[in-house]
Amino acid sequence: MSFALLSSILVDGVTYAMILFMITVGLSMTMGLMRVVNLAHGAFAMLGGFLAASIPQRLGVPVGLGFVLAIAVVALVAVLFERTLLRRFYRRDDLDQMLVTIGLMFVATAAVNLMFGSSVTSVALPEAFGGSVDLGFRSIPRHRLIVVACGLVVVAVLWLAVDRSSFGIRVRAAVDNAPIARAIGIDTTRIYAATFAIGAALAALGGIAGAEMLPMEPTYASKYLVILLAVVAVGGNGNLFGSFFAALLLGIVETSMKYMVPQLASAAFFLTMIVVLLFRPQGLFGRQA
Amino acid sequence: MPSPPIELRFDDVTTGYAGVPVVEHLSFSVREGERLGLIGRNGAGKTTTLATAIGLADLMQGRIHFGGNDIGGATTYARARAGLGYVPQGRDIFPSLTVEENLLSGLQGRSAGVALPPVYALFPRLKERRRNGGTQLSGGEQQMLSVARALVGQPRILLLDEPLEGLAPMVREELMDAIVRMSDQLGVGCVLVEQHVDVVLDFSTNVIVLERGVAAYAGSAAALREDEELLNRTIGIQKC
Amino acid sequence: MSAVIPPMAMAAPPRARPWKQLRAEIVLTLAGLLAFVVFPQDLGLLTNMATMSIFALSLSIVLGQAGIATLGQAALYGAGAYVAGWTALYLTTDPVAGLLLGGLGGGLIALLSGAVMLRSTKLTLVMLTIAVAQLLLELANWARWLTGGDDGLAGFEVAPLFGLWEFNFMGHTGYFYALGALVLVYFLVRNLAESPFGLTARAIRQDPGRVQALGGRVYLHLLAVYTVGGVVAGLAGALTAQTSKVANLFMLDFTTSAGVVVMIVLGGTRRLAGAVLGTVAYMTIHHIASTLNPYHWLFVIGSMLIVVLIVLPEGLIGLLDRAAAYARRLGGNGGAR
Amino acid sequence: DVVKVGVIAPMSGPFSAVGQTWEGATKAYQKLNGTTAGGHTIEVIYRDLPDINPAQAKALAQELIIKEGAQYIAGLYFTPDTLAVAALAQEAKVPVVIFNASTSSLLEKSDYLLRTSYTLPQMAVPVAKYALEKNIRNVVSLVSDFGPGLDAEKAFNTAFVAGGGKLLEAIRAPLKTTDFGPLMQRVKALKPDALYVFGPGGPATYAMIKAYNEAGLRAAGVRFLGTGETDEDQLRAIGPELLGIETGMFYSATHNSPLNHAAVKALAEVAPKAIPTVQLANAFDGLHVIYHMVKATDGKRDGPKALAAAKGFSWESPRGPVKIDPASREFVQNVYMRVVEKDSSGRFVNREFRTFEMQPDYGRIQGAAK
Amino acid sequence: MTPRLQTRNLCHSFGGLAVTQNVTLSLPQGARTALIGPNGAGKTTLVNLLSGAIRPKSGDIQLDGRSIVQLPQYARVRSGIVRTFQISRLFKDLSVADNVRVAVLQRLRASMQWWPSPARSARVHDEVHETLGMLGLNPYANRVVGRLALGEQRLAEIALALAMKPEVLLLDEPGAGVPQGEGGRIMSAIEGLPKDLSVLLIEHDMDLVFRFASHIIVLVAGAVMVEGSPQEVAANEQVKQIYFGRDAHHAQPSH
Ligand SMILES: Nc1ncnc2c1ncn2[C@@H]1O[C@H](COP(=O)(O)OP(=O)(O)OP(=O)(O)O)[C@@H](O)[C@H]1O
Ligand SMILES: Nc1ncnc2c1ncn2[C@@H]1O[C@H](COP(=O)(O)OP(=O)(O)OP(=O)(O)O)[C@@H](O)[C@H]1O
Ligand SMILES: [Mg+2]
Ligand SMILES: [Mg+2]
Repeated sequence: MSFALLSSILVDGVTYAMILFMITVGLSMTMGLMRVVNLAHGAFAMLGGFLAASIPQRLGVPVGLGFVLAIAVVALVAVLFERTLLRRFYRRDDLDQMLVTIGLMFVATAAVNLMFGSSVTSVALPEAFGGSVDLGFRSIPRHRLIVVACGLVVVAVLWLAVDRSSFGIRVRAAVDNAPIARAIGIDTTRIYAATFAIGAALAALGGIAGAEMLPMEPTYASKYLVILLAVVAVGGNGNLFGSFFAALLLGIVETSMKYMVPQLASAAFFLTMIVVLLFRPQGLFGRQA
Repeated sequence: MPSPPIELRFDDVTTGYAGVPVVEHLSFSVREGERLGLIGRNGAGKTTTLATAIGLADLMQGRIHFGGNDIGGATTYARARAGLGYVPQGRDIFPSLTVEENLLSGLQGRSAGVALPPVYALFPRLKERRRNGGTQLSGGEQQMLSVARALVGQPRILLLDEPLEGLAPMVREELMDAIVRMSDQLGVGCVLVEQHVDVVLDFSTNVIVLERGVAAYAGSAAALREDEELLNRTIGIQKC
Repeated sequence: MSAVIPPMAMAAPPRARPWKQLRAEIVLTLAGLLAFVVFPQDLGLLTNMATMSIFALSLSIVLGQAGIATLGQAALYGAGAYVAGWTALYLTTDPVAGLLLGGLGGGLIALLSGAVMLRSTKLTLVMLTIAVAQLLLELANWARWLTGGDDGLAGFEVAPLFGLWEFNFMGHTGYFYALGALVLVYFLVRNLAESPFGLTARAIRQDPGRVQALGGRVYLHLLAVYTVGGVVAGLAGALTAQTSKVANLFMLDFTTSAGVVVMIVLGGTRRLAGAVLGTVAYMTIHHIASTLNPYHWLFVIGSMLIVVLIVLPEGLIGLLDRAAAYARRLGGNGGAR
Repeated sequence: DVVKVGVIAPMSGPFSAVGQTWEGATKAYQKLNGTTAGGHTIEVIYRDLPDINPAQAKALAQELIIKEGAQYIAGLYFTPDTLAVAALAQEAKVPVVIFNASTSSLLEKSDYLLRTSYTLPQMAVPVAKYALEKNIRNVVSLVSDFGPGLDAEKAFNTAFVAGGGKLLEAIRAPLKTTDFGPLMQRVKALKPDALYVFGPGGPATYAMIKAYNEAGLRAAGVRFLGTGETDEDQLRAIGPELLGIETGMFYSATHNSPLNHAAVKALAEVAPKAIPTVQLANAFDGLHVIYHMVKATDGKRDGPKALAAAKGFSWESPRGPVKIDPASREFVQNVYMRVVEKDSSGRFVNREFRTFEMQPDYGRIQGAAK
Repeated sequence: MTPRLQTRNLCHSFGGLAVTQNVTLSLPQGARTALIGPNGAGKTTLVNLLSGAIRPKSGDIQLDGRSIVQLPQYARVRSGIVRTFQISRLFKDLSVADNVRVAVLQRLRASMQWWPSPARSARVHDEVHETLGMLGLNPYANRVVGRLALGEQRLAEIALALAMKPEVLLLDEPGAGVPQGEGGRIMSAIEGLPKDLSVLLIEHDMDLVFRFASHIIVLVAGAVMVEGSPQEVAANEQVKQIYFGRDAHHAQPSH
């Protein structure tokens, strides 16, 4: 294998991985903390993407501000969903949780179809993100580098803000046993809403950042669902670093197969996942149950 | 003490689950520094009574006052923050948290540096195992953790649902001593549910005996101790 | 001392009262015949309802009874379909042979994949089931010469049923064939659920560790349940292939797996009747919604799913139960006064 | 009396735009040509089939024929669905006019199938000829790994190599891929003169074009040769990315003929939301064939007679002159090379600049030649 | 005579924590042995090791002189070693009777049966109700377990074990959470067990321990500290200090 090929695989693999990570990080947070398998995660990403595409045009605001607004709207929608529907499902089994979020996904898909039509919508990036950067042996689109940077920032911030703070403890307590958590003074309502909103906002951010590679269209939510779940499962049930490394592993495997035997790229992706899960059922970084 | 003592009071409370009453027409009151015992057979409604106080069962009739406010409609966490401490029956340790995290979860905004050392002093075992998963502890250790988790929130009235279950005799003594001390020195009020009648009688000033959801006796512990007939009938205890 | 226990009148063990025991099957048959009489022109839809009900039953065993979380049931369904197709193409066009072999095909895939997957639980298991189905799909796509790739496996004939009834475009034979299979499968599956095998499966769903402590071989039991589920799903796939004369990749797709989960949840996961009820409800609503205004179908099914999950956690079957209980109360009161 | 035509179309789901255009096109056709054929009122009924689901396709066709009494079945976006309907059509002797499903060998499955869309070899061979004309010597083909993609790959490469060109590599991408970056890097490393592409449409096409531009293939002068990548719906979604790209196809909304202008205008009036893509021509012509068959059978249910009338039928369509080949029942039509440009009003359009006249289904011909 | 159940130098640890250290003990036929010791001494872990829920790091376990340390849990249960759980583990959505039925079916190796023969189902039914009767649970037979008070669930937990008709019974704090009055029910159920059954009881309630045991083993920090007759153990100063505490006078053999 030539050096150029190897480095190309690495560069493309890593950027692809970072996009996977950006989109899944919100999911791995809600799953790790709230233990809710949110199958509508993709719907939040999709909503973020579509809003980011349309808000700047319709409101005439700068693209960057549009993105912030889009993320905020998604967080708001998430809180509404959490307050009115999801909260009824914390005590129910995984399956019911999956299904109510699938229901949401269907509704979101129908809504997006109605509002934006069924074809691909491109998310216009701020001017500064355009163009390519020359790496010597090849060039790489600048927005991909920005996505990589975003991914790193997100993982750092989340590590500080969630994993290492009492917030994370309270969320996990609330999810483990809500009545008892309340009985020792935890306001589970607020905690849930906040966590879910942050997870959805991260989804929106990931959706926007990844829109170049996973393009926005109404079936987005269901189409990439399996990939999102794969990253989270391989990473270890909501472990942030887990999904970071899982994204790297799966991203690089799939990318290198694309360079070598493209027909088998998806098969390789799923095979990797099966192998990892058979040998480490709790995922790469998961805690043993 | 400048302010009047905080009091938990049940007035003619009927309560249960999903509309089915389990405990009926119960009235009692506990103040800071007082100790109330609650005994009765399996399924008599002891747990339900405590759960009602903290807001985990349906209050169907009657009023509950705490610190001068009617808390019958208040949220559970607000009751906890107002100073009701709860040690649930069966421990209910949060499985995804470590021992220390379980304790931190009960802090209610207090500083860990202040709140943890006293409970670690009370249960040195917990300090040793503080990085372990909460449910990896032995049964008795979990019980210690459950009590400790309530204590870090510095409650004014403590609801203890079978806190001694699974504890070794010596630890039981230590724990009961500690609670008595807390109650005497810090003026914490206690409601104790416990299977061992002797323990309850030694501990409490007043006792309620529940029989199928109704108070069959409410009065001083000393008087109850003498009433063997009642004890036998309601709890099935024969004193030797 | 010892607490004296009053002697209790023990409930007698269930004795065989055939018509009472066969109540569900009789209702199902009558409903099927009634549907035939009332909607003689919708046999295509009715046939699909029957085959999908069988598919839903397979999931009801696996997920509803044993609690094996799966979003990959399509792998077993698709396997049955392809096997039935191959049987017709290369072996015999006899429908019953194709059906049985299809069931075996589904069971075999379940046995093989279950053997590696079933030591996992929860999300890991869900993901493994998805991955196995996806892998099969990739494999089927790759083996175009065998499966027809994404165009599907077609061009096979199905001989008349029992040499008597031809499968024509009017769909009578197809419908009664599917209905018959459904009633039979329901009967078998119901017995399975009520049997010691089923009770143990439900116990495992709640606490596998406890069953192990009672000497149960949880893994083997789950594998057996999953294989049975595979056989039933394979039957459904084979029926679908025979009645539509196509087996294709989409039958292995994630959407197919997710769809059937939605159906049984609508109906109620814990009960077998829920699977049939959910399937019929889902397909009826789809049919009506897409005739009235197809653009809103996803909207309808999505919100319906949410509403059912909230209002009827037991599924539609829960609604029937409540109605029955209400009727009994009314009847009881009336009788007493 | 009424003759019913049952159309099975993706009215919801990811391909709902297709259903919309079909519905609009049939309305437009009836607006321009009246709702009667030979004195019989033609009623078009739609049924939704959002995804690939042969069992449901068959049930819908059954319902249309038996319950609604439809004499003709039409529509059908996906090949597997069409296969299920084909088996039924053969039994029921009902003519089926396929609006889209384009696998080359499909019409062999039943004597009652007609098609007013296209086959991939029909498009790919002219594109190969065009490439040779332009002195392109080395190409890489990149197709999605599914039936039409493989059809396209085979037809293009065979024709291109037969004409003296050199195929550097034939790459097949998994159907669900949306990250084409690595594949484009690989193409770039091969340094071809042109890249022949066929994808499944929608998001994959979008991602493919993006990756083509971003990998610097366009900048490096590697020509893009395609088929449906620049359909009008793609032009609306990602116009700027497509500017200057050349494709070969049988129809574009800007095709300059009075009949086409009328059809596009009628579509805009009856279905303002529908996009005038190739699907407009497909459904429009499909209904035209059906009108013809209704006239030939005098509104009676007579499959064989209807089919006999359709074979060899030729007419002027919005896409230009067309004919149904009497032997194979395939559609014979012009293929146009087009380039994406901005028109005077700033919209992106396909400008036709080269016509390959009356192209047959090369799949059959190439197959027979082997 | 070889003891029924015997361990030799059994060792186990979680991470760095040695929870079982060189435990050598034996349970003769008909044993009524109590295992006591401070919280976290490793009693439950020992039960887990004996029942096969976890594998020891080293050492041997023998049943009737045959090593069973390699046998999986189900095989040990089938050879008669049955345990209960300190924290009830029941099938919460099933009725009390069905909970017990699951156990009976396991014992009869009938759990894989699809078509129950009427004769066999009648037998299962009888056994279920017989077991419920032993603990006075008949009135609750059709109640869903998850809705019982915790004390009632304790009784069901024991019913599950009794339904297995064990030969070696490992009871992990059966009395925990059962009121003093009702503790008698458990005791009488245990006392009603066949005499040749070997029982190992873990309990912190000394009333129960002394009423039940003819032999007591004291486990401290994973190792056996003393063992002997109730009188001997009750009189042991070390045990008093570590375990009984000030209330040692409570800890009196009652017979
Ligand atoms: N969640 C619940 N839903 C319905 N009924 C319940 C629930 N929890 C308890 N019960 C019923 O309420 C009654 C009283 O239960 P409770 O738990 O208060 O008893 P208890 O006195 O605490 O008994 P124990 O000594 O066993 O802990 C019991 O009959 C029980 O079956
Ligand atoms: N899975 C585990 N991982 C880590 N430590 C464990 C695990 N299980 C038990 N321990 C530790 O091993 C020690 C022994 O636990 P065990 O449950 O055997 O105690 P025990 O003697 O039954 O105590 P108790 O009387 O309180 O029930 C405890 O300190 C416990 O924290
Ligand atoms: Mg209680
Ligand atoms: Mg223990």
